[in-house]
Amino acid sequence: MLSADAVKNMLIAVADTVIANEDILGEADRQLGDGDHGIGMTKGFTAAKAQLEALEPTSVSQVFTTTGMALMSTMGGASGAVFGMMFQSGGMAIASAEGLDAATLSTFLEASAQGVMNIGKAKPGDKTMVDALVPAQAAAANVKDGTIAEALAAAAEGARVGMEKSKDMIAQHGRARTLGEKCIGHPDAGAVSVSIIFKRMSEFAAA
Amino acid sequence: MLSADAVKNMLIAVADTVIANEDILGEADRQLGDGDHGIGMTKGFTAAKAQLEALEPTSVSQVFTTTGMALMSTMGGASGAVFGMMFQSGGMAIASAEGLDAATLSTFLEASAQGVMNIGKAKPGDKTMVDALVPAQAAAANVKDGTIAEALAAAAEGARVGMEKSKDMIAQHGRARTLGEKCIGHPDAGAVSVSIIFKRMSEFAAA
Amino acid sequence: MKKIINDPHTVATELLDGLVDYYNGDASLVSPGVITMNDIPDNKVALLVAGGAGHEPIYHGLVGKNFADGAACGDIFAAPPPNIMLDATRAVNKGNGVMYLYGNYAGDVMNFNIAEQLARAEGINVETVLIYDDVASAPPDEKEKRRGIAGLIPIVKLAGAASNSVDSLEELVRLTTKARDNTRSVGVALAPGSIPASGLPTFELDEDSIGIGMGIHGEQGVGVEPMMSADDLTAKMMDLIFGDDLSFESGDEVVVLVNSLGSTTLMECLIVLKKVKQILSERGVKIHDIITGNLVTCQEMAGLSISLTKLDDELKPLWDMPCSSLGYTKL
Amino acid sequence: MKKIINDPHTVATELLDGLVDYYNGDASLVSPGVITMNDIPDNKVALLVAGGAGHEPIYHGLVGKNFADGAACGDIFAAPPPNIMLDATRAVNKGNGVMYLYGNYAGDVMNFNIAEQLARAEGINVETVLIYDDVASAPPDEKEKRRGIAGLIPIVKLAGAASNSVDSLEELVRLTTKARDNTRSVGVALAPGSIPASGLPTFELDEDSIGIGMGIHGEQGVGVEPMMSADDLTAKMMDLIFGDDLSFESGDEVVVLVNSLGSTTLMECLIVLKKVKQILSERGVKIHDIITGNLVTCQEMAGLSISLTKLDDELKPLWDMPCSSLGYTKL
Ligand SMILES: Nc1ncnc2c1ncn2[C@@H]1O[C@H](COP(=O)(O)OP(=O)(O)O)[C@@H](O)[C@H]1O
Ligand SMILES: Nc1ncnc2c1ncn2[C@@H]1O[C@H](COP(=O)(O)OP(=O)(O)O)[C@@H](O)[C@H]1O
Ligand SMILES: [Mg+2]
Ligand SMILES: [Mg+2]
Ligand SMILES: [Mg+2]
Ligand SMILES: [Mg+2]
Repeated sequence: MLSADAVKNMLIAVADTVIANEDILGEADRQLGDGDHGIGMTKGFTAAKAQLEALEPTSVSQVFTTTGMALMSTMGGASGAVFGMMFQSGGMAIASAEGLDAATLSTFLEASAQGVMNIGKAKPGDKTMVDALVPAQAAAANVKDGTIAEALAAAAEGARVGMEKSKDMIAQHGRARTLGEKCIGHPDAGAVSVSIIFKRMSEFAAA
Repeated sequence: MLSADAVKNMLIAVADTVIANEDILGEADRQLGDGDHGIGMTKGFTAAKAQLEALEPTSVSQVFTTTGMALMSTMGGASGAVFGMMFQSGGMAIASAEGLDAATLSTFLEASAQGVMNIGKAKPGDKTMVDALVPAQAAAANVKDGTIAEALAAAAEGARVGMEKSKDMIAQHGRARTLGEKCIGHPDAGAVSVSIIFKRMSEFAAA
Repeated sequence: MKKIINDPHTVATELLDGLVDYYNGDASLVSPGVITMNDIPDNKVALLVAGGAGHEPIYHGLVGKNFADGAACGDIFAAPPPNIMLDATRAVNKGNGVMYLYGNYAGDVMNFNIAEQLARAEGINVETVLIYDDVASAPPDEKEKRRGIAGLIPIVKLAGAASNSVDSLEELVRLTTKARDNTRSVGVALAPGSIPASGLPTFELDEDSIGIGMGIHGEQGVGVEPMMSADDLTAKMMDLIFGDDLSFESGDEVVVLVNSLGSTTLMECLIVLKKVKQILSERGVKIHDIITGNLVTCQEMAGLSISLTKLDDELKPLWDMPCSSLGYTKL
Repeated sequence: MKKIINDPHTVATELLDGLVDYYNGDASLVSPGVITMNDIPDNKVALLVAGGAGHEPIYHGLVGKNFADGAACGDIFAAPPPNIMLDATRAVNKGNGVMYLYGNYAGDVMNFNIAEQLARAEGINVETVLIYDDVASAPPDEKEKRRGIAGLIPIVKLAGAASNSVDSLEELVRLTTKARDNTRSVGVALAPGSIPASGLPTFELDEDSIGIGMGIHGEQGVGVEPMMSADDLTAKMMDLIFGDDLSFESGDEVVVLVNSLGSTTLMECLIVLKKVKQILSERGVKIHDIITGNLVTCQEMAGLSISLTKLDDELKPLWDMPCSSLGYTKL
């Protein structure tokens, strides 16, 4: 089980990794969208990192909602709402959790995916970050009884596979929608972000 | 000596020829200007022809001023004023003439060139129709004592040589001015018009 | 793509600073991304518009006298986040409620729905009217899928007038909803604009093609056709409007908007307007007023849209009320 | 070059028809190429503007309330002939004289000088004020060689207001001359527009270059430079204006116009405006009012211009008079 402080450090590490991947995310969005996903995520996670560093967390829930609010209040656009909600909804669902264990992660991810789909109306298969988030949630649900490291490893692998699968999908939302068949072969940029986020969490928990 | 009726027929023939050369004039203007000189001259000479055909002329002066007014009132732009004035000023200078002989042509051309330079402020060498009109006037002045056919032949040759020389000039007026050295090698479109006009007059008088 | 900017990443904040300068004392930047009029009267029912930057003069350039009280402005082509919308809500709220009025785009709806909830939690009375005037973006029975395009101009103008004459938020919502429901638009695209940050085109289209009904960011329309004459194009666009579920009959009175999306010239707009007028005359539809120019743009995109707003006895006096903003001024 | 037109050779007449439609009963086409307001009062000192088409909204789009009484409109980029100007002169003349106000271009001067003589021969009292605000087109001691560019907007606006308050042509000429002499502009070009008849570009310029002081048809400026930031560009343009013979000192009050030549966005105009304001503030020059948008264009040309008009106690109330036209409306 990860303490609130550990989760804080984990999310700071995630922020650093997302920021370090700005160009990769931008390039992914450039294939299908307007190329600004790296800029947007960097903006959001720079703010999140600053707020997390200043935080003396009283709960894991608070760490996640702080991250969510930081993303939501600085990024703007569809992705600001979606990525903000990913942390915000998940965080609110685990308000009473003492720390982050595999079961809590599973609760977090279920609420997270639900929150994102509620606000964004995207379904799995629409070629959005939902296609990485929902498989991450499903994979983590399968190891509810394992360690948090095992659960995060499963989530990361689920997200990665989902992101890979998004390559074969035809976009139903945003600018990529008008590309039709042409978007096949490229992963969704938001799905790449989700995959990067869980990969880093998993690495943190394993270390 | 050409009668007013003969001058009327001569200018109708000129109008037909100018109209028939629309594409050549357009192409000349396209090299250095905006490509609309053929369109403009066709518009002007179509109006002039219609007015001349309806005219029962009482003097050669009237035939020329009718032509000048038609051009000036339909073409617009710098070239409408310039080509209108070419016929208008010349025509007004020969108000008392009984017919068109070599001396009258010389008077006409002197006033014509002066009128154009007064209104347009272009000097010889500026790469405008003045560079065909002034040599036409000078050549005709040398055969003041000849027949009208000889005088028009001289004017036509003067205009042609002047038009050819305009190829070597650098434009000082209009759009071509910004081309600088690049306009060398191309004749001025208005000079091409002047040359065509006097060539047709000369052919008419010789026939 | 050459542009007269300083830094592609700061264009949105810089243009907003310039916009406040434009208002020259009449409006202020009250917090980042939020521009409001300086003299909103106490108890006024407030009108708040919002959206991404890059489509100037909308939305922030619609702040003005008898127009919007404030605007929340996002980055280029991106809705502002909920907290900016909340800041704007607080700034325009004078105790009698705030109406949100904006175009129906996913990012905007997400962020502003969150803002609406946050504002309500603070005790501010907020209602939303979504603008979806683009008939080419979804069938009439799926209006909630339609995009908001240039028809937002007459809608915001009428809402701005209404907001200065009503005494309740409910009444403003009613009148604005009527203005919205009485407005239909259709656009065409000839060439994309460019994204300031990347210089890349917003979409692709053949040199000889025209996208009928295409959205202002390049969203799908009803078909790509070979380029055609202004008259044929206008007739086709008017047919799309007339084929929708709002009737335009003899005796009806309308406001016409011919909007350039950027580099399409006023010359072209006027040539289209001529045909619009002829088609409306043949139907017996009376033109009460006309707007034309660059009102809802997407950078230097080429294309235009036609919008019709049907007026009734309640909307007409609202239309006739003078107003003033960067986007549209009426004497 | 795709354009929304019917026939490249009839764009000028079609757009004028569309313009009359735009005025929706307030103005009429009284003879070919001539648009005038319908309600010019008897004995009004008349203001007539004129020029070629293709630069919309000028000049014909400046006809309006407290603006120009009429306009003579030529073909694309060509002055109308003298007889059209004469028809326009007759139409706006209400017995108290007509002032011609137009940009200093050879074709315009030639045709309108002839018209002026013809009108005078008919007993109509005509005076001319030439607009030459472009500081980059000739040195201050050769003003008669300068081009008229976007500064014509404040000049015509002030003249339109003056024409509704003076009782003699001489007084209108005096006030307009003062407005003209108090106005300076400088433009920059990024990319050409296209000629409707041929589809060809109006001039050529490298993709990475900017023409400082270039005219709106591509006329020579003060130099072609590598593309630069909006702030540097604005500073350079302001230096050109300040380096001219009209002083702008602390305490002076000015109207600022940032004009897009076509496809340059309002976003860019606002970013430039921000810097203009900063530079003026540093000098202590007070901004009385601001205009920005597509006012003097050359089709979809990219580029913009900055104009400053210095107001005094006589011009300021004229500026503050409301006015309305397609080109510019002030509440
Ligand atoms: N409705 C939605 N539901 C879920 N995810 C979405 C939705 N809309 C967009 N996204 C995600 O946002 C990503 C794009 O983010 P970004 O480029 O930052 O924003 P924008 O699309 O405004 O340029 C997409 O790749 C997708 O994963
Ligand atoms: N100031 C002037 N003096 C004499 N001729 C002129 C002058 N300005 C233009 N022209 C003539 O007009 C011609 C261009 O005519 P045209 O193409 O019809 O008009 P525009 O230049 O308005 O497109 C030039 O080739 C030149 O001979
Ligand atoms: Mg974006
Ligand atoms: Mg993007
Ligand atoms: Mg021309
Ligand atoms: Mg020409």
